[in-house]
Amino acid sequence: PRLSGAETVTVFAAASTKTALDQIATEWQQETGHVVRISYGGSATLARQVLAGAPANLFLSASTDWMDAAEAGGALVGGSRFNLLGNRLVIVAHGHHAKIDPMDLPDLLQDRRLAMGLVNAVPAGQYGKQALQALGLWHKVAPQVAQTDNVRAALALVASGEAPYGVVYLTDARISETVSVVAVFDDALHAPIVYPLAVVNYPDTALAMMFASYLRSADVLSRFRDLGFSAPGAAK
Amino acid sequence: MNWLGPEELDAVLLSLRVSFWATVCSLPVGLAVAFLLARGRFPGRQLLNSLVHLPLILPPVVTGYLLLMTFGRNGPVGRFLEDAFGFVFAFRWTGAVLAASVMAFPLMVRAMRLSIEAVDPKLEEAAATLGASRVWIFLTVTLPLIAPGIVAGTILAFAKAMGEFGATITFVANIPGATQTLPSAVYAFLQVPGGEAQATRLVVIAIVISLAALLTSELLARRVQQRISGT
Amino acid sequence: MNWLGPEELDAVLLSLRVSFWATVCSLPVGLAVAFLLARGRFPGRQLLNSLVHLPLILPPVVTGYLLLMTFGRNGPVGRFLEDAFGFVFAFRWTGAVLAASVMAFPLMVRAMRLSIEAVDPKLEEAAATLGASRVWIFLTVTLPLIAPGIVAGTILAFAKAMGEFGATITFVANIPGATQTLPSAVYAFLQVPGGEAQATRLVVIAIVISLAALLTSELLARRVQQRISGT
Amino acid sequence: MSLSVTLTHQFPGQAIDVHFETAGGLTALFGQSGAGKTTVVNAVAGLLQPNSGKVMVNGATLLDTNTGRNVPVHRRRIGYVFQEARLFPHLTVRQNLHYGRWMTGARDVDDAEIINLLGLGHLLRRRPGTLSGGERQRVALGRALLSAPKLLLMDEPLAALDESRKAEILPFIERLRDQTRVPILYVSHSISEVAQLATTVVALQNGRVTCAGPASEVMSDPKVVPALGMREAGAILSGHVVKHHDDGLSEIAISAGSLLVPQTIGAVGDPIRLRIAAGDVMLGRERPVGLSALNILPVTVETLHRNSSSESIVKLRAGTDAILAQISNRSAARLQVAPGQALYAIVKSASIARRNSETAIN
Amino acid sequence: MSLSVTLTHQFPGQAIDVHFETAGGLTALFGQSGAGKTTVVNAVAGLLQPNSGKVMVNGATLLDTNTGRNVPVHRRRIGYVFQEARLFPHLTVRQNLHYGRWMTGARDVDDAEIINLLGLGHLLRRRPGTLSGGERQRVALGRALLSAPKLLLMDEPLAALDESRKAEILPFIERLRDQTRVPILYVSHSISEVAQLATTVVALQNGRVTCAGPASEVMSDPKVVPALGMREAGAILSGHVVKHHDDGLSEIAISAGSLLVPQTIGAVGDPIRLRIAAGDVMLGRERPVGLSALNILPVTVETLHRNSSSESIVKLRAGTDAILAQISNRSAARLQVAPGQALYAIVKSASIARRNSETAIN
Ligand SMILES: Nc1ncnc2c1ncn2[C@@H]1O[C@H](COP(=O)(O)OP(=O)(O)OP(=O)(O)O)[C@@H](O)[C@H]1O
Ligand SMILES: Nc1ncnc2c1ncn2[C@@H]1O[C@H](COP(=O)(O)OP(=O)(O)OP(=O)(O)O)[C@@H](O)[C@H]1O
Ligand SMILES: [Mg+2]
Ligand SMILES: [Mg+2]
Repeated sequence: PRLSGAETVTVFAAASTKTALDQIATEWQQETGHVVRISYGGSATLARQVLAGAPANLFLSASTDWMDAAEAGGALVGGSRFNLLGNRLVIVAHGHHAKIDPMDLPDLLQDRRLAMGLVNAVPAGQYGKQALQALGLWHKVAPQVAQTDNVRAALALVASGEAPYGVVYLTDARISETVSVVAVFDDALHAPIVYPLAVVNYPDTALAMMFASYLRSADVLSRFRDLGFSAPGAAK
Repeated sequence: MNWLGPEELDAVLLSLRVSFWATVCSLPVGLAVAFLLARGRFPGRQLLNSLVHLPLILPPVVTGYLLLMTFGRNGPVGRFLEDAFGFVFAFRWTGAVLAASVMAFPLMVRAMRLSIEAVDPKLEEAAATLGASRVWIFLTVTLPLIAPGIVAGTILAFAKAMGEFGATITFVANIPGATQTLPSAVYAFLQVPGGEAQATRLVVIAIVISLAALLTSELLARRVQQRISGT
Repeated sequence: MNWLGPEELDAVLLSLRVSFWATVCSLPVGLAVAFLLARGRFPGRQLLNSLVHLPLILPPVVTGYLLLMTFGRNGPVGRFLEDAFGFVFAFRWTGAVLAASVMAFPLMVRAMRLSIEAVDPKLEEAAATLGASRVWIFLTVTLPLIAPGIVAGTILAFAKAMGEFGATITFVANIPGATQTLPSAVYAFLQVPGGEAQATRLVVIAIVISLAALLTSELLARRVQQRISGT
Repeated sequence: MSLSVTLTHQFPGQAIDVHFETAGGLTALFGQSGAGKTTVVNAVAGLLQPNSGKVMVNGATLLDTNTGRNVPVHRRRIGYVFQEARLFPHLTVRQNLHYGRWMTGARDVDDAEIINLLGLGHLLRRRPGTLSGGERQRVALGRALLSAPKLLLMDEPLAALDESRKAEILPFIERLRDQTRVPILYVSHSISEVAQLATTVVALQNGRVTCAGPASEVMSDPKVVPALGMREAGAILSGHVVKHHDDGLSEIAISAGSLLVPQTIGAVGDPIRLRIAAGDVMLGRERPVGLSALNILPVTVETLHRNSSSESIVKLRAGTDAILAQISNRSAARLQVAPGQALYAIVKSASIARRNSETAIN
Repeated sequence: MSLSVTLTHQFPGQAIDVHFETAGGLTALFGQSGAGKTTVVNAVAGLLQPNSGKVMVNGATLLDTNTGRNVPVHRRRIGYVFQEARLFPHLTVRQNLHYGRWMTGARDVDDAEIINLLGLGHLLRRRPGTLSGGERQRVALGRALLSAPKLLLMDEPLAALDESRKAEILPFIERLRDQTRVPILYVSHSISEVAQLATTVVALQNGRVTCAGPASEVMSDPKVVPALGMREAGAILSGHVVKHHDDGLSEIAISAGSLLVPQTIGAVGDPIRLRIAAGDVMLGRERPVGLSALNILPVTVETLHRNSSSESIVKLRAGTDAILAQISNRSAARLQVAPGQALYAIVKSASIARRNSETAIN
């Protein structure tokens, strides 16, 4: 329902936040009458677009690196950056599966595959690699890792049974029926998983500021938590 | 279509619009390039040929980035177009048209070129002896004879445009109602838990639309063929 | 090539291998399908036609998922192949070949089909009167006459295979040395800030290889054309 | 040796309904443009599936729409010289010529003779693309002949050739006709070709047979000639060589006596077919003297057929043979030509020569 | 009204080096298959760029490789009947016929006459794909004629047509030749066509001109005839119509007297060209009586040319005209033919009719 005087705010957001962000944006729209348009994509793509002058008012990244890059490129409104969300990294297995000890992973895998996001490029993959390194498992499992261009694709490999195990975000694993979460990595094993949010240096930042502060409100944050996200930097 | 949300409907309509314009706009250019490649003997012909094939060789994301770098607000061509004509590709549906056109271009050109190369030059000679200038020969002899190639190129381009994703999302992002095409919407659904059902629905719509176009083109091509071969 | 890391070299070599085999393996199938579509009058012809075009219409990720569902270890075809022949696509370079073949298939088939439709059936009739059976007619008359279409289809397939990314990574993931093709490597580099330089290097390699193949095909096609048109 | 064709076929706007049977040899299909000649030939070749029909060659059924029998084209062992050459553009002339041999495995055909006859020696490495029209037709002819066919179909095979080349090829076709058991279906617009070659003539008009029969009968039937659309009736006589004279003339015995013609091939005693065009025969009431014409035959008038307002065809009996003479109505009146009348037929040796098997045609 | 062609061109393995000039009218290109006829025509049309050459039509230079002038094909205003029909497969017959009109904007051509002449009326809605060979050639002919050309190029335009159709078309071409200023370059293998139509004959062999000149001279020169490869020499006589008799004969006055020929078109007084083939002329020492032949001309022997081991060509003077007679050597000896001798030439009226402008050819 577009009211007179209604304005539009455009958000460029990491694709993995879609379910949650869509719900929350809808609620805000109903409350305020303003319109939220959200363009979901990979963080790298979004950052580059923001840098190239995309009509984005807000940028929600799944990676601090790309938020850094956007900031360094002068695309963000100074001081508007804020770590909005966090997430947990888990090991999933195909079908109904008992919990495992991550340390047993190499034995459980044998010659089969461990699905992960690209370990040098996709945030979930990067965090996963850090965690496995911290556990001293990386050199054992590295040859077995099947990397995908996004976490959902990794999850799909497990869901289809192609790979018996995968490392994904908790938010992705939660509602899938064909996979079960068999282990949760300790937050300490990897750099904190954060989804930084910032207002983009694009004409009319006022509404963006308004939506940003809405997102940061305690109510909304708890809604995010209900949907599987954790608080940012909940880790030390 | 009450089982389609307004956003999804937007995506379907946008994809249709983008594919239509991508096909229509690249038709004359594709035809000209196909003609140059099939018949021209000029320096730089192989360069042009390579350029045309580039979007096929490159991962779509790369093509998307190159488009962003070139036709974006800050890109050389993009800035020129905006300054001179106020025309913007980046993050507009027109940009999606451009991305789809570029991606479909090699397919279209190749189909047309094959047809042009199959035209018997003796018929064109005959037209010349009857007083037809080059342009008229092209319009009255070559063009009708390559109709099968044009139909094939058109349908290939349309289908490709309906399915194009990587370059489009990279170049114009995925803004609902503005640049979110069907494949972009499918992508977004696939990125979240439980989105498969919605993605599937959209995929089915894409398939139905494209296959309808395909069947129409087949009918058209058959009729053209019949006209040429007799009766 | 000391400016290429071993992983990158692997990716280049793998991409070459995948593209080569994707092209070679889809050639006979593509030819057969093109022939059926061009000449066959059987029920289900339009179904086959639609099926062939599907990879063009679908976003590549979707194609990748469908391949995974069908040819994966637990997919119906994948399981059968493994049980019957011990043949596995999943996470193997052979899977990358399959993905590339499927994605390139519509392009290849269309080029060949256009050429087949342009063959004058009167020449095939002449061959029949001289005692050539259908198979011989195909081998000695049709096949040489559609050489331009075969060359075009081949180069399109090769180029597409070199650039294919979405379906491949979804189907067989990215395992360095096993399934990490050039586009996957490029994609990975593009996902990290500052990775553009390395990505560019790989893209240049992809372009050089594909254009070399393209130019070779052009030379080949020209020679074929000359043989047919005289001298 | 026989050929039997029955077929009906409906094109949009043109019905074809043809039946003829011949005892083999060379059957000439004759008729105006669009009469249906190529259609008939295509049906015999198997390239056209007629609505209904039956084709038999030497007792073998190639097609019978009643029984559903339909021998595939490539098993019919035909050599088809198409109206357009239809050469394979990607093969050299040599490869085109050898294509049939290659497909049927017939190795026993001597290609040197045919390549020589058709003057193709210097073209063997060329591809058809740049051949001249006549060269193309010669290659097409060679290709069909070299495929060792059991049935030859020739659709205006000599139309693009010059007279001297034709004159070389015609005797070859005659030999084929006489020495092999290969029936030949031959389409031509040239009366002289038909006259020289045909054993049987089938005339088509508008998709129907208007007249069919042995060549000697059809072409000497004055009532039939106009229907055939031929401007030149004529008689075909059979004889045998008696002597080759020193002055370049050959003496041929026919039933009515002997004829002098320019030197022919053929040994003494060999049978020979001669054609005397009605237009080349003069009639005289008395045996003329001091005339350059060497052949003067006593004849009896059988019939007089008024052909047009100015001309008549006179059918004459010479021994057991029939001879036709075309004369003006004024002469007919002046000579008081009437059935039973005894006259002399005067024919130049060159007029016969022009239509016999050695020097042919015009 | 003139046509001048000079060209040299080197094909791999075949050199073409041709020069001829004509005063217009119809120039017949004559020669064996592969002699270079189509090459010459293509160069005149502008479809072949010769290595060097010059082409002038009615004073206008179409091509001159020295000055670099080269009028584009579509500005040459030619009507080219190709050796193969080259019809536009996607257009109907009617559209094919009107293509030239459409391109050149020439609206003044009457298509009804030509469509009628060529018998194309029932084909107008068809597309070329299913036309018969002769139908295709007729459409090609019509298409060229209807483009209102300033130069007609015809490469064996009647090769696929039956005699009766040819007989209808030939007089039309004659009228074109005589009534318009359009020069015609005409390739044909048929002597009778050439004899009837040609103003000038250019004979090619192996890419070179072996003989060129006015048709009446070339075709009645007994020494040239064998070189032309023609099997039939003959004389072309000019005369005019004197009277049309009631019995279907027309009387034509020529320099040596009058000839009776079957009824011709043309009013009394009209000029007319007659051809008498050497093979149709008999010689007699005395004026024969009681003979069916109506034309008996007193002639004088000019030369005797031994043509072959059995035959001679006798060149005779009849009034101011030359007549050729082909007789056997035996007759020549028997009649003691020698230059200066007075003889009678005997010609059937039908023999003349067959080669004159009304009924034509075979
Ligand atoms: N592009 C070419 N390359 C080589 N030879 C050629 C080429 N074009 C023509 N020729 C040769 O030149 C000669 C003359 O060809 P042209 O077509 O002029 O013959 P033509 O007199 O028209 O013969 P026809 O009566 O058979 O049509 C032929 O021997 C032909 O093979
Ligand atoms: N597929 C078709 N559809 C309609 N009419 C056809 C078709 N094929 C042939 N015809 C017509 O049937 C008639 C006979 O054709 P055919 O080719 O047998 O003639 P033809 O006797 O060989 O003539 P020509 O001497 O001109 O080659 C022609 O009038 C032709 O137009
Ligand atoms: Mg025919
Ligand atoms: Mg020629």
